[in-house]
Amino acid sequence: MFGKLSLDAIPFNEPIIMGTLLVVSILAAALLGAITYFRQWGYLWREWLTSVDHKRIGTMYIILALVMLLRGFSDAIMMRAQQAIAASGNAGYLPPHHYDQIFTAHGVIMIFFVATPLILGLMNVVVPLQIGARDVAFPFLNQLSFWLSVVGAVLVMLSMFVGDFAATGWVAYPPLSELGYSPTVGVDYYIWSLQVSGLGTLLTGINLLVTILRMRAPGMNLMKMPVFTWTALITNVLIIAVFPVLTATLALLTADRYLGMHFFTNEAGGNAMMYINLIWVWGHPEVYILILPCFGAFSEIIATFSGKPLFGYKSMVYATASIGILSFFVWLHHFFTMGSGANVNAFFGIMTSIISIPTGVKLFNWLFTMFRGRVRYHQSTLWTIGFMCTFAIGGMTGVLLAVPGADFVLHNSLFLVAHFHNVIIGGVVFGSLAAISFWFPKVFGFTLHEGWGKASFWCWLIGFYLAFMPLYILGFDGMTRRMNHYDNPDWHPWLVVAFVGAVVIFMGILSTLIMFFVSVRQRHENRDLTGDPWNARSLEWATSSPAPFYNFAVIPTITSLEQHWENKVTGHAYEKPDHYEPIHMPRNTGDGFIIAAFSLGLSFALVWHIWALALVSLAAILVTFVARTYNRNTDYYVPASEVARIENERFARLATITQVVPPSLRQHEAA
Amino acid sequence: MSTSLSHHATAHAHADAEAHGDMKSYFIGFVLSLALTAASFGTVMSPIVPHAWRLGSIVALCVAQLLVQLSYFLHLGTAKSQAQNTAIFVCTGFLIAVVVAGSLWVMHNADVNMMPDSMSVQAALHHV
Amino acid sequence: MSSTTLSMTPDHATHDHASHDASSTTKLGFWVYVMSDCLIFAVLFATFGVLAGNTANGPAGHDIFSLPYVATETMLLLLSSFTFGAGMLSARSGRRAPVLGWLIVTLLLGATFVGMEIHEFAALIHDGTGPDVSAFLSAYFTLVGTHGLHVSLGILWLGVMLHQIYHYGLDEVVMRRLSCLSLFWHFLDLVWICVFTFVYLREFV
Amino acid sequence: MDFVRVTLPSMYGFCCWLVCAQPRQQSMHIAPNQHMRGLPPSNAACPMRQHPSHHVRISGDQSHRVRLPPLRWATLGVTSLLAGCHLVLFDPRGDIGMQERHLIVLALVIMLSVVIPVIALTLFFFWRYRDTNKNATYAPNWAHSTAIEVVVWGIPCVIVLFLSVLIWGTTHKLDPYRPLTSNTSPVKVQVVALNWKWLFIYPDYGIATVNQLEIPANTPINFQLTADSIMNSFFIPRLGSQVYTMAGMQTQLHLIADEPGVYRGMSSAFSGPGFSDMHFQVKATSDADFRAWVASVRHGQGDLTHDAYLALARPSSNNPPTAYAQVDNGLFEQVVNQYPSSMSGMPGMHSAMNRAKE
Repeated sequence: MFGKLSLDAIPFNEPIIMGTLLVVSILAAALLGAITYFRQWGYLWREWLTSVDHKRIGTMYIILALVMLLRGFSDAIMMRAQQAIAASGNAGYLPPHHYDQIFTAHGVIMIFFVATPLILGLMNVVVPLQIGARDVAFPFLNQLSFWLSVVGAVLVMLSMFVGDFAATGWVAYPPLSELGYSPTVGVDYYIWSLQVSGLGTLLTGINLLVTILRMRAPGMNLMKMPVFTWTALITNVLIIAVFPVLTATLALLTADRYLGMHFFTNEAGGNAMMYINLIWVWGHPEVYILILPCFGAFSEIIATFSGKPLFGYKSMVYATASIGILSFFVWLHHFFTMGSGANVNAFFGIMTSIISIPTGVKLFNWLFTMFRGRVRYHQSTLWTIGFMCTFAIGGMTGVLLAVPGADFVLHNSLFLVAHFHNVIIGGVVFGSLAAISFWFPKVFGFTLHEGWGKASFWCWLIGFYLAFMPLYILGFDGMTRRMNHYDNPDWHPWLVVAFVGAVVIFMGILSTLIMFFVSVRQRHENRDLTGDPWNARSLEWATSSPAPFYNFAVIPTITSLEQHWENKVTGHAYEKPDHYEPIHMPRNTGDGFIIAAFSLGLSFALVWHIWALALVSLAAILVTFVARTYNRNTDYYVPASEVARIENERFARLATITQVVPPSLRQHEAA
Repeated sequence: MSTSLSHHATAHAHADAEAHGDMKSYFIGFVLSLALTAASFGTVMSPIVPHAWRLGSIVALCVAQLLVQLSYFLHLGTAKSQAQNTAIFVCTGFLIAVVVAGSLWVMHNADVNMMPDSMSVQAALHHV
Repeated sequence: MSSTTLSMTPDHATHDHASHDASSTTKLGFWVYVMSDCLIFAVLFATFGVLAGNTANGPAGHDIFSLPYVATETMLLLLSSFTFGAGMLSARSGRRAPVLGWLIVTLLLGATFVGMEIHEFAALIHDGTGPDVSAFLSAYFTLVGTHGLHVSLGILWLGVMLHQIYHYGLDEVVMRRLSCLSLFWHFLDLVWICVFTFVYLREFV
Repeated sequence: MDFVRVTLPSMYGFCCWLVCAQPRQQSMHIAPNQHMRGLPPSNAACPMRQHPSHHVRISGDQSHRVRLPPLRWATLGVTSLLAGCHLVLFDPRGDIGMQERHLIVLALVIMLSVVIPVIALTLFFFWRYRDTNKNATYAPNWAHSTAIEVVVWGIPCVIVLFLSVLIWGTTHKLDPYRPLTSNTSPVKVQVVALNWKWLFIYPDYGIATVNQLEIPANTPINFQLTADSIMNSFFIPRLGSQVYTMAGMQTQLHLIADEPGVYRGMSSAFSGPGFSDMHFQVKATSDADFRAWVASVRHGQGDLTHDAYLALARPSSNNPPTAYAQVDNGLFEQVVNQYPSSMSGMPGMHSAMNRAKE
């Protein structure tokens, strides 16, 4: 009845896990108790769990990412501690079978449940606002996609306390990930959490692509679209192009493990190299999916805080598009050393070096955006400068690894580990934290605390260099990745420095959390009354902060690339429209949450081979989905009077501010 | 309520009839598909086509039938209303070509490089 | 969403304009989904291409395939494509009864196709040449099986649509979903054309 | 803003300290278990390791390195600055490793010539055009300059063009499947990656060892590699390239040790719980010592029969270095062909191998 599930699935003999379970249960109990005590369940269900508003779904994505960042980072610091101790005969505190699960979970969580939700959250919040749309094209699908990602994250967290997680590395190469060599449910947890959250990401990709293609404000052709929306467009094309490859590849591995097939097994003609090939056909475009929205965010931030339009908008767009196309021709640089022929290695090496051209161009364009500007030292500008310096180093080591001759000795070394942390922390983490502090007021109506934001930046920056420059050096010293213990005393001092770096990064995360806490406490002093706290340029700053659920009372007509800035300069910003139309908005629904809950039941049942529960959950999903197709009451009209009431409040507030448009702007108008 | 709506739908329907084809085009598409399918099976099942030519011809017939289906049933074409779908299909086709051809090239090259040495299997058997 | 909202039916014009956009947006979204499904089949075809020769100690393709059987399956699917097209035409002219007729025929043809496929698989497994025998058989079962699964989902969807046509008539929402289903059904034909060429016919070249 | 103005230069200085000034490592002492750690006894002065051009040229042709004199001196300058002589990859002991080090340094120099100005310019612009600096020119609407666009696209294109030529040449030159040109006849070694230890078979001498690779110096070694089940990667950092070892497949690698010494070999592809212990010791000796070693192994005991292999193949780690005086002929081919993928394979053989192992 319970398939493979039994009481001894819970690792009672692992003190570390049992301790964590205790702490997590206490925190969960405290959280649920507080919600019950303050009687917030109704509010949560009405306003958040059943919300289809793209801004709320985007916010929830980012909350999910920050929570999973804590779990992913604790894996990281446990590994750093283990490697700092386990030198020359000392076995450290983590036996291999636990350590191997930790580095696999670290990779999976950081890529799929921190970086991906961060960029999906940012795109969800910003894209509709930047193109003058009321919501995404398919609001219900958006909600369903989010809750599917949450189910994936819940599965990974569950695997810690019930059963185990994969101990194969985050890309789970066969034959190690096959049933013969990973007999436990670990790899199954890995497969089903990635299949469920991967489906969510694919559906979001389709959703946002159609939103960008079809729901731009009248007059906004592609070359008048803000740069962040351009990077989002290319990102979503990449998501749609490669997430099916991930789904299919994991399905083949599932067929091997569940139905005894022989796609990647050693026996009966399986070919493990095909898995390696397919997983990286998805793998490399995936890292461009993660980085491109952050490039877009940096472009918006550097232009806003330099008080100048982004330098070379056209070449930024061409660079982004060429990165999108070229990213399908480079995947083999992840396995130069598998034994492919020189022609194959050389082709992919050259293609990988070619893709560094558009990336280099983007860096130069940010540089010349600052040139002859008035750069304001806001925290997101510090993140941008930290990014530009760190990413330049990361790009350099990347091009070095693109040379097959160099990769033959650097492959799978700590040099490689330092490289991809360089570009992911330097790019995606710095980019997301910068974007969060940049667009936070647009969602919540008040700005984030500057002091703690900058403290977080310096801790992250110094912590990063302390943690990963030693790894570059260890890579040159021949240390490979995923080592539980080592016997070479030369490596030990560098690994201690790396551990110190991890502690400093922890202080960075702590500062970010404190920043949120302090900002919420001081929200009344930092209210954003005009809706444009940074005197920014693109359309999302034309509406009020926090943006009303319908985003724009009247959809603006676009004539320029930087419509909001243009309006400010020509004095047409914040003009009160003469009359309002009823607004067609989607209705909140619990269906997305319910279907996701059933999919949690389905995937947990599949992991533990509880076939009855699996069938019941699958049937429940189908029934809920079909039932929704019979629901014809999925949207409503906000009466014009209601819109007028909200807008009048806004314009009343605007009237109280003496200089809605900064005086510096006015001079240009006169000049 | 539904009758007025469906009446409305009919007026609406005529507007984009051309874009979605009519009975004649469906029939032509069907017959063409049948013919191409028969040709493909015939190529293989009957001795008419010499062996050397067979693979090439069934691939050509397959591509032809795909184009027939795309234009007659899926209504892809250069007409304005279909342009976006056609463009998206062409991009996906290009992407599929890259993924499939790239994978086959990489895997073929890898299999050739990983082939066990000249010592044939029989020779190894001899030593067991 | 905290504001009080009343559902007010606006005048006809704005409603109609919005619904036309909604239907073409939905069709674009569904077409993009179909393209992503193409990618899944691309991976399955690439894997089949790589593993087709690995028959290990199992049979090769030409030992277990029967072309007449496949030809029949192909005819069923082609016919179902035609009947679905005819159904769509009568749907556009707003006549409910013929639509139900054509679609029921399409459903039966599809069901027969899936039945034949299940029969073929069952026979193979019964003869001891199931998917767990060799990489070639795994790739064959998975590629053809995934296509069969898609046809079955199409049939399930068709069943729901038959009920919705019966229940709601041919309004915009039903027409929108029918045209999405028509895209899906014809797309299945495209995949099957590649399947019978590269999986079955290639073995007998 | 002074907080930023103070920390900015210090941050930049910190980066320079990290990259340039390598702290002297105290690991140069000669410890008794020196051989265990695979660290070569090197003289205290540790002069910048000269490129072996003055040695007897092993790899015949001279054309393999791109002749750019000024860049070459910059390369050597940066090497001594950047690497210090104790980092393994910057202090190789094999010709393949030498060429790869040169390639790494050359690529690093090219990239640094772009990255350093970019970082410097970023920090400079960030400081120069700060909003409190009113005498810096402010061009609020300047966002386009064709000249800059040409340079911005041009420089990376030129660099990548040069890199591509470099990649094409060196990838073919350093292809692990390419036999080394040398006038001494190569020694053939067959490598089998077992679950968490290495088996080395010397087919021409009929002997085998576990976790201990003896090779003659200045002699090309032709490796044929496979794995028993889980994938690994065969890597000797001091000697150069690595290559994957996979079950049912045979990969090749050609390395050479330029001088006698004891080097560390390892697996650099994660392969399960015993992965961290999967390292072995490479001892490069003179030709005479190698022949003496082969003779001593032949006279020792240990017979690696088919069944002995199956017992050895069972998962274990930290296997002490052992030697086998005799080896079944064709054992390596049997291991490679234990997973037949097509009808022509040996059905009987395959099931016998696996059943015995369970």
